[in-house]
Amino acid sequence: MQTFEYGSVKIEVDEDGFMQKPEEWNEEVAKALATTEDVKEMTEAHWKIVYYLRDYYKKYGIAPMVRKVCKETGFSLKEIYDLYPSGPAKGACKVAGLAKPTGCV
Amino acid sequence: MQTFEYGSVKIEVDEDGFMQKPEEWNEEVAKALATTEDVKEMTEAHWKIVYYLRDYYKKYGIAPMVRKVCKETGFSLKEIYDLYPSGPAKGACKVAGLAKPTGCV
Amino acid sequence: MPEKKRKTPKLDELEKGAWPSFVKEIKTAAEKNAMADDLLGQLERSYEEKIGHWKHGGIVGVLGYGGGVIGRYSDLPEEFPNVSHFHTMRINQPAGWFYTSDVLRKLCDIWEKHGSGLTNMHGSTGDLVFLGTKTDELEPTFKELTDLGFDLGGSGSDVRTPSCCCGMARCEWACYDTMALTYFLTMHYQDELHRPAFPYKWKFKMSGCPNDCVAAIARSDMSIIGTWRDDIQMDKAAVTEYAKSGMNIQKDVVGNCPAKCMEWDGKEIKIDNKACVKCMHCINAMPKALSPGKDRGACILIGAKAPIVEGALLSSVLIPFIKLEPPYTELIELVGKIHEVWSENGKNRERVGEFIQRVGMGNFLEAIGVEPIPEMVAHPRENPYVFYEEYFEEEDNNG
Amino acid sequence: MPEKKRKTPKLDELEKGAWPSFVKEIKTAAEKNAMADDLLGQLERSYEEKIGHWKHGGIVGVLGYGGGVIGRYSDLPEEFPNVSHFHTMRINQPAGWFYTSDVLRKLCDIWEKHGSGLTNMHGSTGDLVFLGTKTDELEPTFKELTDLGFDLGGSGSDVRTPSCCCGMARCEWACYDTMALTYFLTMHYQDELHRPAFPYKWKFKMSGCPNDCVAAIARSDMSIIGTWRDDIQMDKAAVTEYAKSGMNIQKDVVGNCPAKCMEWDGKEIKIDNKACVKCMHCINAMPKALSPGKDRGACILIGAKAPIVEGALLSSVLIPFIKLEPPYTELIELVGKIHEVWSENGKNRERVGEFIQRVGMGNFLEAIGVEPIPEMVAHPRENPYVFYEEYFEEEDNNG
Amino acid sequence: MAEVKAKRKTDIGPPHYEKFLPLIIKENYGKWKYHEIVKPGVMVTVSQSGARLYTVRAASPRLLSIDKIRTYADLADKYSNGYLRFTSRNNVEFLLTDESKIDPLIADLRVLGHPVGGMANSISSIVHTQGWVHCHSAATDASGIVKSVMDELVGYFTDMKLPAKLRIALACCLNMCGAVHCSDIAILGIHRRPPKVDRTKLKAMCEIPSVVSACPTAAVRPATIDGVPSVEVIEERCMFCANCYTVCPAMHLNDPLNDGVSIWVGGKVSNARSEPMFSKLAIPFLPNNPPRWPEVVDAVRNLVEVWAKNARKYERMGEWINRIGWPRFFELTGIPFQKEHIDDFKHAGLTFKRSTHLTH
Amino acid sequence: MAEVKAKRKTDIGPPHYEKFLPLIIKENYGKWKYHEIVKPGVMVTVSQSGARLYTVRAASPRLLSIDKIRTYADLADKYSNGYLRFTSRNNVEFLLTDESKIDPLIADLRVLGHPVGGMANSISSIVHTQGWVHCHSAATDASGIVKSVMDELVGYFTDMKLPAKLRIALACCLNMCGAVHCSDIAILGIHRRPPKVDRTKLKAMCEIPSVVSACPTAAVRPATIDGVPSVEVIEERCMFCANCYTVCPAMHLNDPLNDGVSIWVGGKVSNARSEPMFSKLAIPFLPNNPPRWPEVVDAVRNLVEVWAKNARKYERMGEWINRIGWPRFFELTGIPFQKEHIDDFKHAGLTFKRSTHLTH
Ligand code: SRM
Ligand code: SRM
Ligand code: SRM
Ligand code: SRM
Ligand code: SF4
Ligand code: SF4
Ligand code: SF4
Ligand code: SF4
Ligand code: SF4
Ligand code: SF4
Ligand code: SF4
Ligand code: SF4
Repeated sequence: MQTFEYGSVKIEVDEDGFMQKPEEWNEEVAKALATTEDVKEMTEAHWKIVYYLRDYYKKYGIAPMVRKVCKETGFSLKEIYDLYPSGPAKGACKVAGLAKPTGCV
Repeated sequence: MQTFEYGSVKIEVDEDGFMQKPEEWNEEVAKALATTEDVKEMTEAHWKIVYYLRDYYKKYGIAPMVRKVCKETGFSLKEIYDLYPSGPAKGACKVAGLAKPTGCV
Repeated sequence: MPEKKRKTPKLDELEKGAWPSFVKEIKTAAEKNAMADDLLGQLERSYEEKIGHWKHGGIVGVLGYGGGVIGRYSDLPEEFPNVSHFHTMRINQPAGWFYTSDVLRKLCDIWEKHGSGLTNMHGSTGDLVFLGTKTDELEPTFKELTDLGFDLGGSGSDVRTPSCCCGMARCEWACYDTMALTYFLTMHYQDELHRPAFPYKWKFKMSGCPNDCVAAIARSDMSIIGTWRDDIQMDKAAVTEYAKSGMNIQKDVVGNCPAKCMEWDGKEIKIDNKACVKCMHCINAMPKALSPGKDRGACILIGAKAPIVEGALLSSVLIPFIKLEPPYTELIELVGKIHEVWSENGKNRERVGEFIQRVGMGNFLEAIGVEPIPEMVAHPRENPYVFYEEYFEEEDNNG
Repeated sequence: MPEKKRKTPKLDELEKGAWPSFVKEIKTAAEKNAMADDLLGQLERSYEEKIGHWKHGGIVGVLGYGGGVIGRYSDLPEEFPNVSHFHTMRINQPAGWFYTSDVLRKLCDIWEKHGSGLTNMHGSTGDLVFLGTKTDELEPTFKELTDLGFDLGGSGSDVRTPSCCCGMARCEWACYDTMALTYFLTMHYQDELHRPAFPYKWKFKMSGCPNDCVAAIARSDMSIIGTWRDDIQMDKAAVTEYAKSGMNIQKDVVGNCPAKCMEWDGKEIKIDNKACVKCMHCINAMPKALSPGKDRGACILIGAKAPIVEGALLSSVLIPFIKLEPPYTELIELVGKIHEVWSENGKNRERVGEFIQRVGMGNFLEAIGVEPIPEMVAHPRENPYVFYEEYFEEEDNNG
Repeated sequence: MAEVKAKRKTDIGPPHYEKFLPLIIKENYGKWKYHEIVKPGVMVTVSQSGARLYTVRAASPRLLSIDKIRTYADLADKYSNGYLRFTSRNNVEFLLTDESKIDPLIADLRVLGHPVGGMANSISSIVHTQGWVHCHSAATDASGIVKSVMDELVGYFTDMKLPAKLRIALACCLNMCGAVHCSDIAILGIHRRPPKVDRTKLKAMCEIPSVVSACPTAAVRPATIDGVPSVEVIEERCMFCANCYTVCPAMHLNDPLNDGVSIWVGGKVSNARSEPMFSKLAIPFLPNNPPRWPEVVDAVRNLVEVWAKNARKYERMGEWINRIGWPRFFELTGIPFQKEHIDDFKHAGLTFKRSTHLTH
Repeated sequence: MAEVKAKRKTDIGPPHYEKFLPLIIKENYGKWKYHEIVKPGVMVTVSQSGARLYTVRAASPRLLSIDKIRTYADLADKYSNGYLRFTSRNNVEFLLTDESKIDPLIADLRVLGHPVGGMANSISSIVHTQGWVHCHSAATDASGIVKSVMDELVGYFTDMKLPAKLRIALACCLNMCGAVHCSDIAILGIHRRPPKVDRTKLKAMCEIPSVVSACPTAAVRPATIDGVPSVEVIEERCMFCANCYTVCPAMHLNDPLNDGVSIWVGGKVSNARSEPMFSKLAIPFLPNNPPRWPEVVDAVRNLVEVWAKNARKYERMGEWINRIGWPRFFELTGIPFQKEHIDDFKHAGLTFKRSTHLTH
């Protein structure tokens, strides 16, 4: 287990930098994590995705499929990669404080 | 729809003599129906089977399999046929006021 | 007796043509029998309306039996009162469907008195079917039948009437005595046949050789099919005869051998009997020259059924080879174990073939105490999903 | 760099023997590379303990891509710190796995600098696998790779790196240009390859003829296998040569034809080409005498996959024959429709082959706009359970 | 009642078959050596002892009046010492010892309208079921179609010129009484409309849990309708198997507008050459068109003719199709291939063409 | 970062293959006429133009150090103008135009310890996967078994005396990376112990609904343990597929006491003669016995030898078994048949022997 510190934020993360205690998530944490994913600023668009992911996860207990994220947020896949250069799974889910997506690699 | 009358009992039955309104069942009805199935007297043994069938039916909404009837009542198949000469399905179920067994013929 | 003839313009069409007409049969019966006449009327109606007019099910029978009669009621009883009841009685046929003129006439007399005068010779399971009578007639008919030495067959969740090919009575290929076994099983399981107590029906069918002339493998829960273990018997002179008569032995006999275990050099047939799969083809093609070996017996297969509801099944090999001679102890013990396991664990309306698939053949074999052998499978599993039942614990270090 | 050599008694055993030793490879790399050395250590540990020492998963990558890197962390990072990170990079191989010494050396140089110095030539999907590096090295390696003209391959729920047999580059039987198509598809689907957005992975594999030298039918969601429509080409003189050289044409060639459509009269081979199923056997056996016809193209099959989780599947025929030439419009449109229907309706982690089984091939075909034809089935249905979608209502009397 | 009961005989089983065997069979039981088909419908079975048993096989409609049975008995008395039998395909067989009586018997049978044949490479009688004559489940009639088809094919019964045996079977509903699922040609009655639930009667007539669990596709769900416990049917899920109806009379499947006939091909039972095979769907639907079902008759005749013309000697329908492939089968028979042909039940995936073995 | 990003090239795909083709291939691309196997591992492909391309195929362990790759490059420079390729089974091939260089190349390869062969009726390299070298799922190692087995079978690689090609593949877990499910002989790592749930970490690491739905047998159920949402495993239902582990790191399957190897036979991929076939279970379990897995090596050698001795020319393993039947296969190989061989998964019923085609 590693500790990630940024500004006032101090959280436990795994090797990939995913939060270990999702209940500690807040917007500050999100901003802090965003710095590790090549996101310079958390714009409205960034938050939209983050909150979509969090809502979905709360409701279903799983992360949505990528196609669903695009459909529901209105962003194309390209736009999502522009917002989160390491992609929806590694980038956006991490910032949103979700469990690390496993499944298919 | 036919009507079956015996003593004070007057109930609706189908062609095979099965009750059409099972909610009207009572011991009098049972005794009346028993006369049609070559049962001369409703002994304790007869009632045991009737009540086992009714309880099972109430609980599961279906009639029990024959093997189960034997096991749970302690009567052998032969004994059941002695008690109800037309057998568990036609004889006992009818007297017990169950829906007509369909299934496999 | 009907006063004047019914009008049955549709059915009349089926009196034409070279094939024997069932309509003629019904009409013949209808001349003397009101049930048959009302059947004609109701059937004509079905032909007009393109729909049957029988109500669902019906549960009638004779005393002390749970099966043997199929209850049937018309849904147009006012119009066709004589078929308002129209139950069939399944009469257990003599093994192999052999009769004398004498006994047939006596059966006819009974049915003339008590029923529609119509029959099926025979039903698909093998019974002699008395087609249509009233509830009140069941007991009297039954009495006369038993007096004549006949009994009812199966229906419902019981042992169904066993049936078999003519076997040794008339066929040179019978590898065991199908009729004797059929008679034996029918008598042995009288109780199970008349008093349904299984999860569902159980059918036995006996064929004397792999030609399977009663379609046992397709429609019986236990299919007993004759076969042999040693070399095919060959009459070389007869082979030569066939060759001379113009038979293309290479193409038509050897070329069709599924085991590719035959050779023909223009003079002699050579068979690698170890590889032969006892398919019967070469024997069928040259009955005078070839015949099954001398070490004869049967293969026991299990689980055939029609498609309802998980899809049709063919029986599959349970015992590749067994000698079948009275008192058939081994067979009866095997069947007993199967009935026990299936009755105890089968679901309602679950045929044994479906049961085996649900619990797994391996578990089923374990339960009935039969060793698994490769003869039972077309091929071993293709998927890697083995249910291992035990594992080593960490403590258990000598694993 | 390790000071003194590790003790790896178990692995040392695998340096013995005539087959080239992967342990030697790791040791060679370990001489100069600490990652390789710790790999050796951890592997020896696995050999002692009979268990792997890698943690589950890991999600790392390069910017802008969702796939191409498999994250991997040791579960013994204290003991083997140099493999605490040990990610593999999947480098998209050149179609057909052709290289020059020059480009190989440049690839080695990159990996010497940034990784373990160990590779797989190649991974089972076809990628050139760079085996093991740290998170920090991913971007720099990627930059150098792209500078050399290489790119990452697929991983995750994306188009996986397409691969193919050498086809026209070196094989006389190639019925279409496998390498050209592979290159085309790889370039066409760059976005889908690098940014996973499907329900699950999608693999393309291209074989030039039914010999299927990349096992396309067994392990690709879309298997494109060359075949032909016209007559097998025959060089009669060469046939005679083969016969003279002692080949048993009757037994070994004709006798193995699955369509039973060949005849050999001792002089000439006759083929009933209408019946030939293009299995390749006769051509394989007599490459100088026989070859595929001139009207060449490919058969497109769909849906192969490994067993997880509903059991393995082989691909099945979707388009029996298609001409495959640039710009491959028809193919691309077809794939587009399939991707759309599958992406829209597939469940998470549902391969297209499983998807088709779940929704029914008939419905799938309707959705992608392809007519059902008998070539798509081994045989029509055996069960009577047809889902008719419409029925007539009583009012609708002209039914 | 008690009186009757005292006298009742039960569980006596059928009479022993030996009572009905002619002497020649008793003497040669299990000792037969070979047989020969003498001519259509006539076979001689020769014993090791040299004894010769002649079998004459005649068509029977299976549905027989007692009058006809008495006629059979008379014929048996006249020609075969009173001995006769029926076959597993419901033909009647007379067991003769006197060769000279064969032709007179055949002549009598001809007059009676019962063709002699059905042996060797012929079409034997159609195994069939009850249909509208007796069954509540029937999606079509049985006897009427059988009669119509056999009127058309009778020439193949009285002759032996086919490549192999051809077995036709008919079942009037998916229960498939009889082995239609393994026939060279199977004629199968089918429903195509989901059950109409008789709500008012359901509760009294049926066990709701049984109805629900009877449905293989979970199309039947418990539902309370107007306060009464009942069931509802999700129509898209229904594949018309009628299993719900079997356990519950209130689930009506029979429907004149939508019921009809499907045709199946290529099954077999014997182990000769190839292993037993299921029949496969050839024609998904033909209308019920009584009294003579011309569409069904045409379809069956076409199948028989195309097979007869193209199959090799000894090739049963299914063996022939396996050699030429299904695409060619559909081409030769002119039957259009449709979505319905493609399996979508449990093992569907295994029926897809998983190779490139194709003719083009 | 921004700077780096500006310069980043992405989505360029692999280099075009033409860059790596020798001139002779460019000139004769698509114009090859026939090929001939000259000797083990050496093939000549002849063009319509008469041009002759020589391929020399050498074994490779697939797991290659950059040093070895550089050595390959050197050899290519020396013998094949710098051109080489790898095959779909991970062998390395040198593409020569000068026939006289074949033998010197072979000599150099021999010194290097890379046998030449793998063509025609031989055993080629074993397709395999990561094992303990890189994968988290591995129930066994890959490279170690491959090395041990090929040390034993190398003679079949350098020779061409087998009845047909024999393809061996190995996968270290049921995910079956590589086409092991369609191999003549497949070596497959298997788990035999249900997952041990890491309760404390599960919630943080996994999506509970995904874990539950991942299990094909519904052995995984949501459960709250000590107040924490988690899952439990019904052990009797588990068939060790590890799909739950794939989606959730907290479901540990790897287990030194119970993991091991199973052996499968008779699969094939090509359409030559017979259609492609899946491999079938031959040996349910052999222990993990590193470093040389003697039990596995013996089992594979036995299979190869029995097949080599009994199969007819052109008969792949599966084709041979289909001819002789599985009972005979088990008899000849001496492998005991057990309960585990009998399928009990979805299509189990279809794998039972549904005929009397048996040898006795
Ligand atoms: C009379 C007969 C058809 C005939 O005309 O020959 C027949 C008639 C019926 N069969 Fe049957 N079956 C008859 C032989 C068969 C056979 C063939 C056989 O036994 O060799 C089969 C296929 C083999 C098998 O058992 O699977 C057969 C498979 C069914 C099924 C489907 C069973 C299954 O497991 O798939 C049902 C439905 C059921 O049991 O609920 C069924 C149900 C019925 C019922 C009782 C209708 C029902 O839904 O309850 C039919 C009564 C018709 C009537 O009113 O007379 N019948 N039934 C056959 C019995 C005559 C006799 O005793 O000789
Ligand atoms: C590296 C490679 C094995 C190798 O050593 O060659 C590989 C390695 C993994 N495969 Fe694979 N697969 C590799 C080719 C395959 C193939 C063969 C192919 O692509 O031709 C298959 C069978 C074909 C197929 O796709 O079905 C294959 C079927 C799987 C599966 C089962 C998928 C299924 O639908 O049944 C999984 C499990 C999953 O996806 O969750 C899987 C999952 C994995 C994972 C990612 C482990 C996991 O559970 O997440 C492995 C990572 C190992 C590691 O640490 O490096 N791998 N995997 C292959 C990719 C190298 C490359 O890019 O060239
Ligand atoms: C009489 C009967 C048995 C009985 O006890 O009733 C019988 C009797 C004979 N069968 Fe049969 N088979 C009889 C039903 C069957 C059946 C069952 C069925 O049709 O439902 C089959 C399985 C059919 C199938 O595979 O679908 C059957 C498959 C055979 C075969 C294998 C044919 C094949 O090539 O597949 C033979 C061998 C032959 O004909 O060469 C055979 C051969 C024979 C022989 C030659 C046996 C003999 O030596 O006596 C008998 C006369 C044959 C003939 O009719 O050409 N019998 N035979 C049945 C007559 C039915 C009828 O009236 O037509
Ligand atoms: C180089 C390679 C393709 C490539 O682009 O990499 C290749 C090349 C050739 N294959 Fe292959 N096959 C190659 C993998 C395969 C595979 C895939 C596999 O093994 O994973 C198959 C399918 C195997 C299977 O069915 O399981 C394959 C099935 C064949 C066959 C059919 C063999 C059979 O009878 O089933 C032939 C025809 C023949 O050998 O007669 C064939 C024939 C050939 C020929 C003769 C084609 C030609 O004219 O050039 C090539 C040389 C054959 C040889 O090695 O004996 N090739 N060939 C692959 C070499 C792999 C290796 O290093 O050993
Ligand atoms: S099954 Fe065999 S023994 Fe019985 S009648 Fe048919 S051919 Fe003769
Ligand atoms: S019985 Fe069948 S398998 Fe045996 S030799 Fe004759 S044709 Fe071949
Ligand atoms: S698949 Fe066909 S075209 Fe491709 S290399 Fe193999 S034999 Fe040649
Ligand atoms: S390619 Fe195959 S099917 Fe066609 S003729 Fe040659 S061997 Fe026969
Ligand atoms: S097939 Fe169906 S309709 Fe016909 S008799 Fe059997 S159950 Fe009745
Ligand atoms: S007919 Fe069959 S599928 Fe339709 S509702 Fe009834 S049981 Fe279900
Ligand atoms: S087969 Fe299993 S253990 Fe081996 S590399 Fe693939 S996923 Fe990993
Ligand atoms: S290993 Fe497979 S069967 Fe066992 S619990 Fe996990 S998912 Fe279920």
